[in-house]
Amino acid sequence: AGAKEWKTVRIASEGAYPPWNATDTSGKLTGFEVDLGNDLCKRMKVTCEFVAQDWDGIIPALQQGKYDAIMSAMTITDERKKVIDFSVPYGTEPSVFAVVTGSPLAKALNLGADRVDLNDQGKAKPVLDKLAEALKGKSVGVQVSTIQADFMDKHLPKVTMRTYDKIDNAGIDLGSGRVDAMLGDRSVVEAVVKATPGKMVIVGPNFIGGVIGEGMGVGLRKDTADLKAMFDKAIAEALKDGTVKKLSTQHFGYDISPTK
Amino acid sequence: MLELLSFGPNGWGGQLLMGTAMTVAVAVSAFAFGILVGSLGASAKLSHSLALNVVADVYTTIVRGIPELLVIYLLFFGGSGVATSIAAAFGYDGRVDLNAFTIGVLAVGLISGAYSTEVIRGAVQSVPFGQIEAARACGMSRWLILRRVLVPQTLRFALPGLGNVWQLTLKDTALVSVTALAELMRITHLAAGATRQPFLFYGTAALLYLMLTTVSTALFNRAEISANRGVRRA
Amino acid sequence: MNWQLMWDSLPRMLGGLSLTLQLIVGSLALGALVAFAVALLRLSGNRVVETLAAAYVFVFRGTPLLVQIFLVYYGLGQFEFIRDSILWPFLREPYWCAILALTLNTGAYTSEVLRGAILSVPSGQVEAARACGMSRALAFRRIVLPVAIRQMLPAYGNEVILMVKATSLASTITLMEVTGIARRMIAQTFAVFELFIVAGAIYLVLNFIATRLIKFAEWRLTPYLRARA
Amino acid sequence: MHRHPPVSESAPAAVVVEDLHKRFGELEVLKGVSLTAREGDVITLIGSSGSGKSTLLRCINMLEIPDDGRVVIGGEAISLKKTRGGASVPADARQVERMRTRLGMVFQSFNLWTHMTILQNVIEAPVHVLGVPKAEAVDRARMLLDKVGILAKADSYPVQLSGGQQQRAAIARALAMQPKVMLFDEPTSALDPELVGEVLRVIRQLADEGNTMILVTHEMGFAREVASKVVFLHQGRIEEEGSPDKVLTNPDSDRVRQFLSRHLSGAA
Amino acid sequence: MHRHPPVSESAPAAVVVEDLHKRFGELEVLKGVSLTAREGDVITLIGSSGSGKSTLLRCINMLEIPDDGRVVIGGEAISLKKTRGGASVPADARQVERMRTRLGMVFQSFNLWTHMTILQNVIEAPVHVLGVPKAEAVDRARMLLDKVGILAKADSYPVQLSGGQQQRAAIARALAMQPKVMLFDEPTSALDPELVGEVLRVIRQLADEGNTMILVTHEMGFAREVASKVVFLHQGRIEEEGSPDKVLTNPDSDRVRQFLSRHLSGAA
Ligand SMILES: Nc1ncnc2c1ncn2[C@@H]1O[C@H](COP(=O)(O)OP(=O)(O)OP(=O)(O)O)[C@@H](O)[C@H]1O
Ligand SMILES: Nc1ncnc2c1ncn2[C@@H]1O[C@H](COP(=O)(O)OP(=O)(O)OP(=O)(O)O)[C@@H](O)[C@H]1O
Ligand SMILES: [Mg+2]
Ligand SMILES: [Mg+2]
Repeated sequence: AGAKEWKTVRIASEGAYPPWNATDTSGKLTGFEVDLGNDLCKRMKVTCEFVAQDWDGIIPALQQGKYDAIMSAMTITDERKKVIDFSVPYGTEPSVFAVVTGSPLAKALNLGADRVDLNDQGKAKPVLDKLAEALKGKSVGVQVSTIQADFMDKHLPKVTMRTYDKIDNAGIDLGSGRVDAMLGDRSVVEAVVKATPGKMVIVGPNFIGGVIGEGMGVGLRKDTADLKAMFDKAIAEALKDGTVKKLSTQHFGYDISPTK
Repeated sequence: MLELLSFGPNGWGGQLLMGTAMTVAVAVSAFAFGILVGSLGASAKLSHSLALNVVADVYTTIVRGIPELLVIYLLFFGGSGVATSIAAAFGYDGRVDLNAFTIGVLAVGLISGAYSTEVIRGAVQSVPFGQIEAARACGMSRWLILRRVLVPQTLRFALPGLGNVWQLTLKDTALVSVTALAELMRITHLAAGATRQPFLFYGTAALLYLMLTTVSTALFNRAEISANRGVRRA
Repeated sequence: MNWQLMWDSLPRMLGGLSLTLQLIVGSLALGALVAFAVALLRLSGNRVVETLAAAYVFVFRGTPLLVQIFLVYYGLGQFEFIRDSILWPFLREPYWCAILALTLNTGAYTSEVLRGAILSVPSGQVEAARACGMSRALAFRRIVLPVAIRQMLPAYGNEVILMVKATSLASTITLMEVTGIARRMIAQTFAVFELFIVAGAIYLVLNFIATRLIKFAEWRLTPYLRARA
Repeated sequence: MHRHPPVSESAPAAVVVEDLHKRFGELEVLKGVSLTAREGDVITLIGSSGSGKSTLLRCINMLEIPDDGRVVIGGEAISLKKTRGGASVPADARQVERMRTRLGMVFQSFNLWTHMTILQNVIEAPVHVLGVPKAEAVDRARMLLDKVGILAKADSYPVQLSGGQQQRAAIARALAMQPKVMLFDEPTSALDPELVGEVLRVIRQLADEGNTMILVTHEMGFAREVASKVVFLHQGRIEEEGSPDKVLTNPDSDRVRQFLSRHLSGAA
Repeated sequence: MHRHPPVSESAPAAVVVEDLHKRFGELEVLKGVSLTAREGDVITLIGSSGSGKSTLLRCINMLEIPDDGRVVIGGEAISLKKTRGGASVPADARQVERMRTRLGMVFQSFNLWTHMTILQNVIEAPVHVLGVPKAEAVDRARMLLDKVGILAKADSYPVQLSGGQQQRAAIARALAMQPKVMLFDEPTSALDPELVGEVLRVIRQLADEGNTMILVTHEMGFAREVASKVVFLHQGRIEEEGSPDKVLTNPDSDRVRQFLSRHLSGAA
């Protein structure tokens, strides 16, 4: 399809993953990705139309052509790349652990590194070994269908993983002692910790790279290379002129621009 | 905290109310559609045609046998395609996009219809045979017997079962949230996510569902009483 | 359609079958006991008891099962006194929470089905039993219940099928039964459609077996209906 | 007492049954029964329990489909066909329905519709099958209920009625269709002598108006009073038929004589 | 023909009914009925349809709870109490159950248990209420079914039986309990004269063995043959009672005379 054919682009978002995306009390989609999406569309000279879609069906419905793009805090991973295309990343977030304040794990998980890039195997290996040792016989809660679940599968296969529909539920179980730790996107884990003042803390390093992926990108059908090119270009511009930084500070309170 | 439930600009009250209305709309349409399908299904099952027996049996076995979510997904992902080809057969070219409401009603209606089929079949079989013979002896046609004797008497036996199917239908609409139709469950899900108050919102949703149940139970009880006129109970 | 993926996923999903079966059998068996007791309470003639039983049925029929599971699992765990009680070793486990929620749910539905069937037994049949000197209990056991159970079978068949599928909600409280495994695999492959179809087929087979069992029971128990034709 | 005059042999035939066979599984219940009822005839079927009386009546209006033989109503034969399975079925459902509007039936077990009041039971078929205006049907129904003495129960439901009251309601329901032929299965089994007299009067009046009646009864007195012809059924065959005086007083068959000898005379 | 001898006034009372009242809503169906049945008595209740005969029988074994009055079975009064709502209920359910094992009942509408075969119907109560060993109950049941002539139908279900066959099954079921008192609601309504004779024989034999029977019938011949006492019920009151000869041939009451005058004599 030729580039000039794109007049409107329909973008799907879950609308339930603040601050990335959310729904306001009038039912309208809001959040960082909606603001960014609108900005990108302006740069691409197309009209944007955001539609809500539940997370579980968000990829198949894209493939079905119910919309043209996904902006829903979707991390670019190799697995996902097998079924859809991604634009270059427009944001990134490390994954972090949280535990109950004062639990022995609070100390044990202090692995002496602030940030672990899983692509850098040499540096990551010893940290991951220490992590596996600390979590031996413990259980960790993650959200189903996420990169954190992949992280557990790949790096901590011996640790009991419990999967939840929503990361908030993992937080609840952490609070009631059914799991010993939780693992999730930093912004979301922070929100959970903040919602229960004093009861939980974020511990250990920020994990990036590897299964955690290169960051969040726009999900696209494989047959719309032209649209991907348009998004890539627009994102590059938005990163360059500081729009992403501005919007993310506004929504997250810090910069989530991809590091590369 | 209760401010979150208010109708003001920061409250989810308005959305919850609209979601409830949407839930009712989907449930009522789907239930009605389901009764229609169920009546056809039951008559197919009770007919002497082997082909109809088999068709109805396959329908109820499959639709009841697979998780509801799958039926909804099938229609969500396949429904438009089917509708498009049907439209094409009638000479319309172009893509027919079923909206989320239509998909929801069709999917939940098909599920509801499979359960109604069984309930109605059981009820028809409970009507004493003499009642139908008496109608035949008066020269009533099949259709008339159906309308004047069988349906009213069947209703009596079927109402409790249909009450159950209605409750089921009402709650199955919650699964339509995967198509992002703004019904009660989806709004609840969104509100809980946005505010990080799952208990408040899921509790509220439970109450709203209970409220719908209360109203509908009352209506069903009324219907049961009027259908049971003239029956001495053990 | 990725047939290879579907085929390959089958053995992994069947790994969850044992847990799914435990949930089905456990909650149906316990649920039947609850239903029986509740149906009797609802017909007991004692106003207080009847109201309590009706309230139980009302609440559990009136709210989505998902919400019930959620409240049993997350809700109960919120309370300090429950976490300190002797029940916690049970309630701590998602397995027992799932069984508890499923049992309470099916108990409410089944009791309604049973009650309706009991009420539809013709009064003449009961009078004949009473006239032979049968006590209420004996007439209930020998006449009312056998007739009612035959009459309720189609509706109960519905309930069994619903329970088979309802066990899939256990995956929301971290249990790795068939659906839990399916969702885990979807997370890895994004083949929602294919994997749901495989999982759906497993439930379909389970339900097929369940309906045939019920049909067989119906056929065995109602020779007097067959006799007519 | 007034006896029913024999109907002339030349009156047109209202119901003709030819060589009727009916089997339930292994059991052959009717083994070739032939019978003609002319207009104005009152035929009573007598015979011991299980001899096939109810089954014969039910075959006449096709509530049971005969395995063999013919039924002709008002000159029109009801056409049957065989299914591949070998069972008989009516060839034309419409035809059967049309026939049935001309055949009133009172069941041994009444079969009143439990979900309707007595009045509704009676007006149901006239209004919905014959298309009689409701008001007219109600008037006629009230008249009939009065005639059988249960007008006071018009708004009761069947369960609220005594056995005899139910039976009379069933008779009124059948009469409301103004059928040319009436089939009665023990129309007086639940009635006391007084009411039996009433029913007798009604039947006679109908016969005088040229209607035809076929009825099953166990009351020999009633049979004698009302019948223009008595038919004795034995093990699915007609053992003897003829005028009431002939069959009931001076039968040819030993079987009939034996049957009657056991009869308890009320006036003994 | 053998008539039933009047039972001596000194025989012990098996059933005593005192000033029984029963209301259905507005309608007072029994307006103070008193009745005594001594051991060996065969009392027949006659009266027009709706006069309260079935209701009286049903009150005796408490299937309907009387609003007022007393029922005494074998010297033991059934104690009733009033609920706060003003309705009567039995004070002791056990007592009522015990009474009922001594009271056999045959219903006007039979009420056979549809989910059991005829044989199962008959052995049900002996096995599960009286605790008779199954084999013994089956033997006795087969004997009874033979006696009423439907042994061949032992393994059939009620829907497969003709009216008369069902009625006989119901009689066998009641007899299987070997009750001291039998309540029959029109036990011969669906029976042909031959079978009526059979039932008559059974009833007489039971009476000779000292059992007590109260039965409702419409057949005056039957009433005359079987009864030691005839009771005529009219609009919820006893209009006349006495020996069959007295009540049926030479009644005091005009109402009874009128009732009987309509009776059709079979031997006319
Ligand atoms: N459950 C009921 N509710 C209201 N009225 C009733 C009920 N049962 C009986 N009746 C009324 O009580 C009266 C007496 O009924 P009952 O059955 O005792 O009459 P019966 O003497 O046995 O008559 P039949 O000879 O016709 O059987 C009738 O008028 C009947 O309509
Ligand atoms: N649906 C059925 N299935 C099997 N056998 C049946 C069925 N209906 C009737 N029969 C049998 O057919 C025979 C004749 O029955 P039918 O009802 O015609 O007798 P009847 O002459 O009316 O007797 P009654 O005077 O006792 O009413 C009986 O032996 C009965 O058991
Ligand atoms: Mg008969
Ligand atoms: Mg009566």
